[in-house]
Amino acid sequence: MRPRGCVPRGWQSENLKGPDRMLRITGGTVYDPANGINGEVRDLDVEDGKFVSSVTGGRTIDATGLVIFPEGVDVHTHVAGGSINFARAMTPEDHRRTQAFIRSQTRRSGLGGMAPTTFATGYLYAGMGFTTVNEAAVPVLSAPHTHEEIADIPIVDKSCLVLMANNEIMLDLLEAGEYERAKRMVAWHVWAAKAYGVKAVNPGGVAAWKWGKDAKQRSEPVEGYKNTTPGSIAASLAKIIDELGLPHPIHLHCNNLGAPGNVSTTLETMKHLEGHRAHLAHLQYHACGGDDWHAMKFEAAQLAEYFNAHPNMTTDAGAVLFGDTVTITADGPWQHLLYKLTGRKWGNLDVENETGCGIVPSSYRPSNLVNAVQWATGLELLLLIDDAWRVFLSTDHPNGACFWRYPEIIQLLMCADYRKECMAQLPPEIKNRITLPEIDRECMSFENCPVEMERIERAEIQQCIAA
Amino acid sequence: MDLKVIDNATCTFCGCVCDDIQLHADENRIHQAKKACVLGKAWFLNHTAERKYPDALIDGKEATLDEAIEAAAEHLYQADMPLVYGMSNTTCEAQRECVEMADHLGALLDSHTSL
Amino acid sequence: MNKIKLTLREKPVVVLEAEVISPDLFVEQSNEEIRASVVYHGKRQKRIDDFFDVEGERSDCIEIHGDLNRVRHVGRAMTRGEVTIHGDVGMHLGALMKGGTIEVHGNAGDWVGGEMKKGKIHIHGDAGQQVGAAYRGSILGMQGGTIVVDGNAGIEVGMRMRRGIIVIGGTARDFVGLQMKGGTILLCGGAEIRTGAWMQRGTIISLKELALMPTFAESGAYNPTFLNVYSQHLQALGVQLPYAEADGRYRRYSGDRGVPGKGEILIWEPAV
Amino acid sequence: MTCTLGEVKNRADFIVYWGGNPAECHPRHFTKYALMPKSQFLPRGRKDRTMVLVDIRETKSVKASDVFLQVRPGKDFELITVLRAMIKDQPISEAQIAETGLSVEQLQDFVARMKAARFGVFFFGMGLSMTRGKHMNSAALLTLAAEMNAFTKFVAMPMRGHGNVTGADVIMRWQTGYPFGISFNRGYPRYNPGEFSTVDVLVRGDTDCAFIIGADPGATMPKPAIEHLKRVPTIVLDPHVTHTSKMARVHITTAPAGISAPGTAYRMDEIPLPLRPALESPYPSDEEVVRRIKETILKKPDWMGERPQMLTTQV
Repeated sequence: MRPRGCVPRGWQSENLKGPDRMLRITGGTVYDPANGINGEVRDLDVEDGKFVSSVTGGRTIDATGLVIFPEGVDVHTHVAGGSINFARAMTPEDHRRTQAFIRSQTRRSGLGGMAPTTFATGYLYAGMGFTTVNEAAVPVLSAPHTHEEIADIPIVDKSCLVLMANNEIMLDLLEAGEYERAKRMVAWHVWAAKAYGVKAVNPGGVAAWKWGKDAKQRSEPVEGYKNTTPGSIAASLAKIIDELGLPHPIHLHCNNLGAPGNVSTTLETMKHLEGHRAHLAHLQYHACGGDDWHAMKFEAAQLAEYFNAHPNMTTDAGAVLFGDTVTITADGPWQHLLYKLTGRKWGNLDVENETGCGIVPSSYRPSNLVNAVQWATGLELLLLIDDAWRVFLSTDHPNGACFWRYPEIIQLLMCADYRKECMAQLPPEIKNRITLPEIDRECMSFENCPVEMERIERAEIQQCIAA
Repeated sequence: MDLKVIDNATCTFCGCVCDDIQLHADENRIHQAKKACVLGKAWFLNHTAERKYPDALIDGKEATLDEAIEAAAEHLYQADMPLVYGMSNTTCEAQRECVEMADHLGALLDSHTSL
Repeated sequence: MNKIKLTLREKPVVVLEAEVISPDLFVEQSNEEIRASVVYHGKRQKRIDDFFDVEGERSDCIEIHGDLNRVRHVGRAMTRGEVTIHGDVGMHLGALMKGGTIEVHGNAGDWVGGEMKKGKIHIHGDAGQQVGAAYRGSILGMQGGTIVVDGNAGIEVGMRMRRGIIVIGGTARDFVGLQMKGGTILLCGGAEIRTGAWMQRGTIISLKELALMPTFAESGAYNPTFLNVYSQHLQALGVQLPYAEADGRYRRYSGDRGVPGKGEILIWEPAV
Repeated sequence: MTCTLGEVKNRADFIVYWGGNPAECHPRHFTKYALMPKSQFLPRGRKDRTMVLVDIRETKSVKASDVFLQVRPGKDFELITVLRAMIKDQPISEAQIAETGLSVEQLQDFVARMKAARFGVFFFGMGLSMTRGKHMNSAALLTLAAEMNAFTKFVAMPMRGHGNVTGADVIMRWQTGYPFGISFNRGYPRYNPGEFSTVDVLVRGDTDCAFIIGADPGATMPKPAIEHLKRVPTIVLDPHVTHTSKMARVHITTAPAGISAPGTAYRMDEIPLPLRPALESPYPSDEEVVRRIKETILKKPDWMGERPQMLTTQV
């Protein structure tokens, strides 16, 4: 009985000897854009985790009637740790109405829904052909908790990013001009949290939130500081991360999330980051034009244009799908605003020396203009950014939608007719606010696969269960 | 006699879970619990490593650990609606085992919180 | 009329979860299919006929005999037909129900008509806690239909209810109409404490004096005209609601100001 | 609406203990986390903080407080609801306020202090959560804290007793989605306190075998619950032979956690901390014994039979 990690990813392990190092997958329909394989039925041979021309002996998997494609990687999701666990506690009504996984001899029981339980998270991701998920927000203090939960997510590989941009000790060091010490601080935090990289959420804004305020402008000093601005925090962190040689660049959640007019903040931030690698998280939420909620429009085209010209950047879409979800982010100020807008339940969890995390159950409705524009913007970003290697599919699970709804987004990207069908349900005022109707591009799985392929060079083949 | 000193020991008596206690212990008992409060001191000093109780009891009679584990498993397995309860004064590692066992048993699972 | 009769033969040792006892299912099932329906005795899957004698088939009229206080979820989410129980019955009777009627000649457990949308439940004995209430975390409790309890009821009657009528013939315990959002609760024998706590809208009528929360304010005494209509409606259910000015009047309280809410509590003051 | 104790230590200038007696039940809460520590934002420590104690009687904690509000027993829920109204400037009459055992002036002062705070925190104890109204009393205080965020920063946190009860809560949540009161009898977790919570289950006699670890219900539960425990086979794991052990069919002695068994425990603010045991025990740890019982059960034929992988509609 293997309750945890019940599908052994044996062929990848260096410890295995003899025939266990070999694997043969026969009869599957293979899609591999990087190598120009478009729906061929063929056999694949794997030795020590790498494709080879042939193997003798070892295990054989009959994949007849199944699709074989590169693994999915979710670069930005919230599946483990204090905040998602707080969200689980807040939404028993959702657990009751969602899908239930019944325990078997090899699987633990679990619940899906807006905030799935750890075991269900692993089963659901694996069922979609994902093999790697990245928990995007870990306060260093509760990192041990996050890792305990991660240990209970079966099948997929997990990594996490440690939150840094509101750490008072680091802000103090930057304020004092102690750059080298700040750099060592970051290195220590990455080590202590056993993280893969660094996430910066609403730089300076959360620190201010702890006094019930927010950092709105990128160029104004953060509450309690003289020189340190949100922009300078982001730029310093990007530099530190590049110098430390971390594999993942700064993972930045810009300020003013979801607020009308924040596209200017986002563009300004991108300029601050020139010369460094950077990953801009859930870009959809940072693409709002207009001055207030009524004049709100989205500026995906403008962002995409800048983005296309700057190869130092990667991003994920933070797409939105209509339906119920629970929003959970380390951006406490935005959550409080959302609570006031929706009047629904609200949870908030502040952790010393870094984060304030808000949790609000909410729904996205096609009849709501702002939601409709958000929906379109997420798709526009995925369609308008030319280099598919630099834009990732994400919904910032569970904020924009739950991760197990990714197939719906993929359908929307691959089929312009289906998009038109969905757009017909949007309110008429949406015209002139979005560019989606003018986009005919269809991301064929071959031509420009939208599924993440960051690690395709060491692509493992994930058996995708057609059902 | 030299006492073993353990720094930053953690007290689990109350929900504060103070993790800055200094313990001075020999093989059998803890002699000092520095920084601990009255309750914490009593908690640390009252436990010993002595064999005060039998390993296990079945129907009130002394039994071996193996026998008791076998008997416990059989009772739980045979029940139509077993209950797994408590989990306050124990470690997270044991709690995880309890949840997994309850899952496999199809049991009721509850902690002190519901009291 | 064609009827299905279940008689409890074997009393369950632990809880018996029997959401399959529902007119929606039985109406299409043969006697053999009904007998084979899966019930859960604790964690074990059993057949209905392990516990019940079953007479009749293909009917949405079900009659049950025996002490069913360990049998839960009877009539869950039913949309039609009749269920009559001669004896006590366990939790979640008629929970999530959308139509039909349930009558119990005995007592019922907790969550009678929990989150129900439509239909009618009549308990001739006492009911447990959370009559017509919301389950933990749900925003809405009962959203329509009628529940009549001739005897007493436990705490949190009509918690978060949005629409519908609940009548408690005896005394209710604490938190009647907790976080109520609409609908009507009639308390013939009064209630213990915290009646109407955190109510947003809706009406609680009590024929006995109530100890109210400090966050309710008295706002006059009158004989609301809508009560005539209500009274006639309730008469059909066998409930007498006084409304004539000659008999007395209602003191009106509004609240709960802690929310702040616009609910009302009417307390009957008989003419001297 | 919660935060870590470090946040309280660093920032909270307004601290309310409600229905608890930290001086005697959580003695180091004052000195280590909440009241005394100096911090960057509160450089003068205790002098920069205001402490209000709300309780039904004078306890030793009163001495540590700046303001003591003696609420009439059983009126906590009413008092919190009155406060909810007062922060929103809803009119409440003097006579109505008097029902709570406190005066208008006392409450006006309290509300003014709450609103003037930069960072307020409510700690609530068993005096609130275990008295009439139970979870609704805690819910009331959490709601008040949430509503106070319209004016200033406010959080609320339960003062958990019982060692690692927080750990149980946290683990059950990530593995099952629910914090307590769970049933797996349908093969997946379901939650319903009142139906699946232990005291109710035992009083109604809904179980036919009990496994008890790290608790002594024999000493704490109501009599009908204990009577049922005596009727069914009960298995107890405990470092001592307890009241419950004496009525149990099987008792297994285990090493006490944190004294001689290693592992992790969660603090009341859900921060996991490692245990550093000082003694070697002659007994096995809880973890080892539960694992061995589980493994013994898993060797027996699976009782569940054929079930679907997944259900889209739950019961």
